[in-house]
Amino acid sequence: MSGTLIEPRLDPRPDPVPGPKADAENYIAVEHSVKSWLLTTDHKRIGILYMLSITLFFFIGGVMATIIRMELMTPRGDLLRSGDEYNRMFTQHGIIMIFFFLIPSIPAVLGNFLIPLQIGARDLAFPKLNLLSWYIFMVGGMFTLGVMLTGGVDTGWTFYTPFSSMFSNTHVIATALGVFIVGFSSILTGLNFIVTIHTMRAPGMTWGRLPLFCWAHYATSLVQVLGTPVLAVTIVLLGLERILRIGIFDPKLGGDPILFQHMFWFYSHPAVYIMVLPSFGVLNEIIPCFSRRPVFGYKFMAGAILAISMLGFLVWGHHMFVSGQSMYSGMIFAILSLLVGIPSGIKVFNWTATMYKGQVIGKTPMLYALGFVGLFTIGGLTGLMLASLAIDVHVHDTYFVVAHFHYIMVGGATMAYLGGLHFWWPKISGRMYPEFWGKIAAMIIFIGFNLTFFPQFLLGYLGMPRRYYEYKPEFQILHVMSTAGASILAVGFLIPLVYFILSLWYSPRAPKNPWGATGLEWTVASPPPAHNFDETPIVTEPPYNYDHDEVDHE
Amino acid sequence: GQVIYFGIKYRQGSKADRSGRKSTSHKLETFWIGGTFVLCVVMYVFSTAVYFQLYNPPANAAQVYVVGKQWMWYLQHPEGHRETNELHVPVGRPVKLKMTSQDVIHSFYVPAFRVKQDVLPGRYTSLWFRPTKVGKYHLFCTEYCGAEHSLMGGSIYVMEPADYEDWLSGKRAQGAGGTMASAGEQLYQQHHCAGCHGEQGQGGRGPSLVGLLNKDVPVTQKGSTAVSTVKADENYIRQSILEPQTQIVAGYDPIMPSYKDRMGEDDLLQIIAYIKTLSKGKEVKP
Amino acid sequence: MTHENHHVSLRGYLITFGALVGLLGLAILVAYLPLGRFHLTATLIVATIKAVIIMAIFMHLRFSNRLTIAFASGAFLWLGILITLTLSDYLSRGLLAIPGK
Amino acid sequence: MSDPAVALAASASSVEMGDVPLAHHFDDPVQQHESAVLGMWAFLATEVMFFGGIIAAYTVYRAISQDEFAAASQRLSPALGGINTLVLLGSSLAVALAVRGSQMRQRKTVLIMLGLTMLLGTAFLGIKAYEWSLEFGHHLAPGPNFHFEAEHGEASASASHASGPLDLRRVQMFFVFYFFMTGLHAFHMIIGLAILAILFVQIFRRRLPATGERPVEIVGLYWHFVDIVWVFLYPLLYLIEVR
Ligand code: HEA
Ligand code: HEA
Ligand code: HEC
Ligand code: CUA
Ligand SMILES: [Cu+2]
Repeated sequence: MSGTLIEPRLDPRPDPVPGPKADAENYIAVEHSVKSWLLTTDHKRIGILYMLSITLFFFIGGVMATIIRMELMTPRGDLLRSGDEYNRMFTQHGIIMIFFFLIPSIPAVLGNFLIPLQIGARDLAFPKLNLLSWYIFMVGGMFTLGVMLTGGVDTGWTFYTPFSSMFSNTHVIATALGVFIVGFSSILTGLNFIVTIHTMRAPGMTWGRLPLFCWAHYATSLVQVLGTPVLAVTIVLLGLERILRIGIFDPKLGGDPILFQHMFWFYSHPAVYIMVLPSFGVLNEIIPCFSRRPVFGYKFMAGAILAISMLGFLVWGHHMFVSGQSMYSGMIFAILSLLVGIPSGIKVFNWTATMYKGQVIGKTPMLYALGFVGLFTIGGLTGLMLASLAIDVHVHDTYFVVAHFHYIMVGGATMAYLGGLHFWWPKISGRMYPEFWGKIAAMIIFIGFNLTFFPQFLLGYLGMPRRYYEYKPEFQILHVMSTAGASILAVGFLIPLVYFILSLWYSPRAPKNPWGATGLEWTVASPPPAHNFDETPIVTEPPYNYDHDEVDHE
Repeated sequence: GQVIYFGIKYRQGSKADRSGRKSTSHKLETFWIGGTFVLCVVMYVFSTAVYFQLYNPPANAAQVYVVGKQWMWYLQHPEGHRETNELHVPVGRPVKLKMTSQDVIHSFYVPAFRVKQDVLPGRYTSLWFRPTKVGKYHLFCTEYCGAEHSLMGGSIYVMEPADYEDWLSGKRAQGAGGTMASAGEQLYQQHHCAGCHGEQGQGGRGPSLVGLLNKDVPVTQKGSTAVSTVKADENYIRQSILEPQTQIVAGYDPIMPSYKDRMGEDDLLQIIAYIKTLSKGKEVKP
Repeated sequence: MTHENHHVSLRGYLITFGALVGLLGLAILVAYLPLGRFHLTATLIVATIKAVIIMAIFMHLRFSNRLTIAFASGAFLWLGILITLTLSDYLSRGLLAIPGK
Repeated sequence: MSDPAVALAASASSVEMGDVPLAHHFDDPVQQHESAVLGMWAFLATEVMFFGGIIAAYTVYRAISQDEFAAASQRLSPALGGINTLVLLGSSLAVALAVRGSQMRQRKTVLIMLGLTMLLGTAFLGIKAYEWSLEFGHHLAPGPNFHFEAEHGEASASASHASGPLDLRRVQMFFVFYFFMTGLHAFHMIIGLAILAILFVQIFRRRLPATGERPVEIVGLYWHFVDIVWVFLYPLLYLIEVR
């Protein structure tokens, strides 16, 4: 993509020779003090800071998930002392995983690290704002963790009124405040990305040449900027009602609880696309690279991403089909929700088509990518079932829904995040990861995942409601299967953690471009120098130019 | 039926996707968009039609009123008698429910009948079903509503019309048999008092009820923090059950729900009679 | 956005201000008319005109590139989505003879 | 989104066609200016949605309880609100002139106009505070002390729409929104004033060049936005139906 051509190499074996660049140049080596990390404005270092923090949150959320699963092994409540404790557990699991892990995962880690590199810029448009976002994130995160340690919250991650505003006697306000704070971090990151992608592109990096990873982040950022403030104001209203006991949502005080749901989902449905669009971006880089083919239908891919982010704002009512919303709006939201399937379908089909007649190389990132496509499709199609009114009436708020969103968020987005992490790990750390263990872990995760969540589809279909501390004995077999799967899954998630850390010392150094991939980020050393590019690159080629004869001229 | 059909169809579809059978023509994009659109519309039309049926009750349906509250269901038959967490209906007669909640949002869900509807405070929502097979079916609350959400369930008994008549007359006759206190004990279990006050009143999240009668209880009045002492006479107990929030026993959270609309005076008398037996020094193991 | 400055003349600004004040008067006038339910529409139209004027001239949107204009109008479009779809629920409640639907 | 995208793509590719690769590193003033302005607009989009959320909630309740909202709104003073609108429009003009001054490199104009803006902004807050104190005095603040009686008797409310007595909870709801919306707006004003003050001092001390239009322009954009919010709040809250 840059002036220097990269020969697409079919040899998947990484180059074991240490990169020729002197260590002192790269962004990790320029300075070592803790202070230099905490006060850095380098987008790469901020990416690393995010990576450390969200990993922490992921494991905290994971431990909570494990406790949930253990509790659900038996129909009676036994592990946790009361329903209250269980309720706090899944609430905090949901809040941590969504607001503190998945929403910032790909954008704040990989996006931060890669967007400037991919568009040929030295940094994001507002580096200080970027650092500020991280601090806001940490303040919100630590605050929320503190609240959870000192009593927690039990409203479900959805904070439905009037339970949350008038009945729950846990720390609703404090938790909401934590989420409120972290929302600003999300907004600022999105703002930064939007401006960066608009104004910082290297010469020749036209919109038609922008890597789809950047397109995906651009769309994500739009959602963040336009959606998050509504969540913020909703939370403030909730807080006001709870503190001052003045009526806004509580029917006793003349309010309408459904309004809260409207406002909450106006953000939270688009938020699911904040979580999944960046994964699309990652996939769009990995799949062409390991299929050795230009991505199929670039324009449609970019268009689909934008379409999803726009349509995503029009469908929130599908969470409320049985809530007492009018049937007519149920109908409107249902058809709009189904329409989201069309651009999503474009993506899935185009990935498949990209692989078709390519040379598919089964490296770890590609395994994750394939896992994503399969699991996302299942998750997405069950999403369509949920969007079909009559089906939703039966399975709403059952484990069917739980399975649906874990398929997309764990099987989809988390897998994509891991895939992306493997794909760019050589670039980020300057070291290769152990391929063997990588593949093993990917397989374990895939198997464990399906064992955990597939039974939950059945559970939900049989009528097992969610957020249940105790359940009817006939559901036990499937619950035990799910718990067994979850333990396999936990092992699967531990392995990469271990080998990523070990690889920093024991793995061979990574060359500039171990995968023979296209993209500006692969033209700089691994790890990249602090200022990214010695000279602003000039882009002269379309993206994903893996196949010189078959360049997509559309 | 439809659900299973879609489920199987699409799971197979996803496998097909993974094997990558598509060709590379650019016209495909249009085809995909068109194809998925058609599928969408088909799903939509079917599901919406069913959705409307699901909520539009037939004219001859019998009306049952439902009140949800933390954490129980309270149902009243057209004939006037009430049930808690249980509903007996004759097979074949459509039933429509008119529902509301006293506190937070609940959701009335009978998986076997494929029906669900949130139950909102301050508003009526409705639902109907036609029981077609005799049996006992689960009733769940599926909108998260607090501590005992997972226990807020019960059963729907679908009976042969004859059995139903028997049950009805039995219900009418009831109240004659059994002492006040044993009826009270039943109520105590039925209303889940045991959830907080222990199986035998020994206490838990709520204070112990053993030996309560005529004891001096330290309480705080609503809206203040000062502790005062009141004598626990029958009136006090009655008020504690009907309006627990007015006087809170010191050291406890004001979590006890009000039973104002769920216990008649007769019920109250019975339950107080039962609590009295507790004070007579019924031995309770810790 | 190129670097040339698009000066609006002082007079231009003053005229704009005058127009805004005039619209304010109109808004108040409209409020006193017996329009019944149409007050909302009427006053909102006036307010929107005012907002557009402020954005176009005071905020230089008239001289900005299309990108900035897109951002500005996009924000209002989204607000429109929020309000319309939410209201679609409230206004269509009770159209069917099914309680709660 | 596609139009500006195409436009930008076109301009970018024209650069590519040209011989001289423009140095597009971060410190390029054009790029920096563009980024800052775009960033501010994106931020304002966020703000629109922030106020938008609450305006949506307001709209819903107003739609389902029109009489209550109309009756409650009678208690506000359109005159005071109108004066405030005028004051705020004036301050907007002042900022616009400050920006103009900075574009024309007239340091003195910039300072005077910024000063005027702050003066008008403070005046607005003063009037607002006075209004609030009146409303508190009339027990219109939501909460246990809230007290409301339809002014011209029940008759006036039911006369127009004959829909029975007012739901006082919804009347109170109007005041919840009134206080929250105006409070939030005032909060934005205060932040704006603080930023203006800093800007003023820095320009005055020549820490910042008055001629550098960027900071003045950015702050100006924010201030105009706050003004626009009020332009909507005024009819929504004060002018529902004046009798
Ligand atoms: C990353 C997260 C994510 C994503 C991407 C999605 C994507 C989708 N979701 Fe999901 N969803 C959640 C996270 C997510 N969801 C969460 C967290 C909840 C629960 C919240 C809670 O209550 O706690 C939820 C709940 C939820 C509900 C409410 C269920 C209920 O509570 O009753 C519904 C209902 O319509 C729904 C629908 C959809 C749809 C239609 C999509 C679509 O975007 C899916 C599109 C994808 C495809 C369709 C697959 C690929 C397409 C093809 C292979 C082509 C073939 C297609 C056609 C035939 C059209 N979701
Ligand atoms: C990004 C989002 C995300 C992620 C990644 C996960 C991950 C997991 N989730 Fe969760 N989940 C949600 C988002 C997410 N979840 C949300 C939003 C809800 C709804 C909450 C609500 O209702 O309000 C929910 C609810 C939810 C429920 C339903 C609870 C209920 O309704 O009663 C269950 C039950 O099985 C569950 C399980 C799991 C499991 C087993 C994992 C696993 O994938 C986790 C695997 C990870 C680890 C296990 C950590 C790594 C390993 C170690 C640290 C090893 C050491 C530890 C041990 C071996 C103990 N989740
Ligand atoms: C959700 C838990 C909960 C349930 C269910 C519950 N209680 Fe209570 N109860 C409490 C708590 C906590 C207190 C102490 C605080 C208070 O006075 O409100 C209490 C107090 C009381 C008191 C006053 C006791 C004293 O020592 O002064 C009586 C009597 C009582 N409950 C009876 C009942 C009866 C009868 C039922 C069932 C019909 C019941 N409770 C159900 C939690 C509960
Ligand atoms: Cu009632 Cu859950
Ligand atoms: Cu959704």
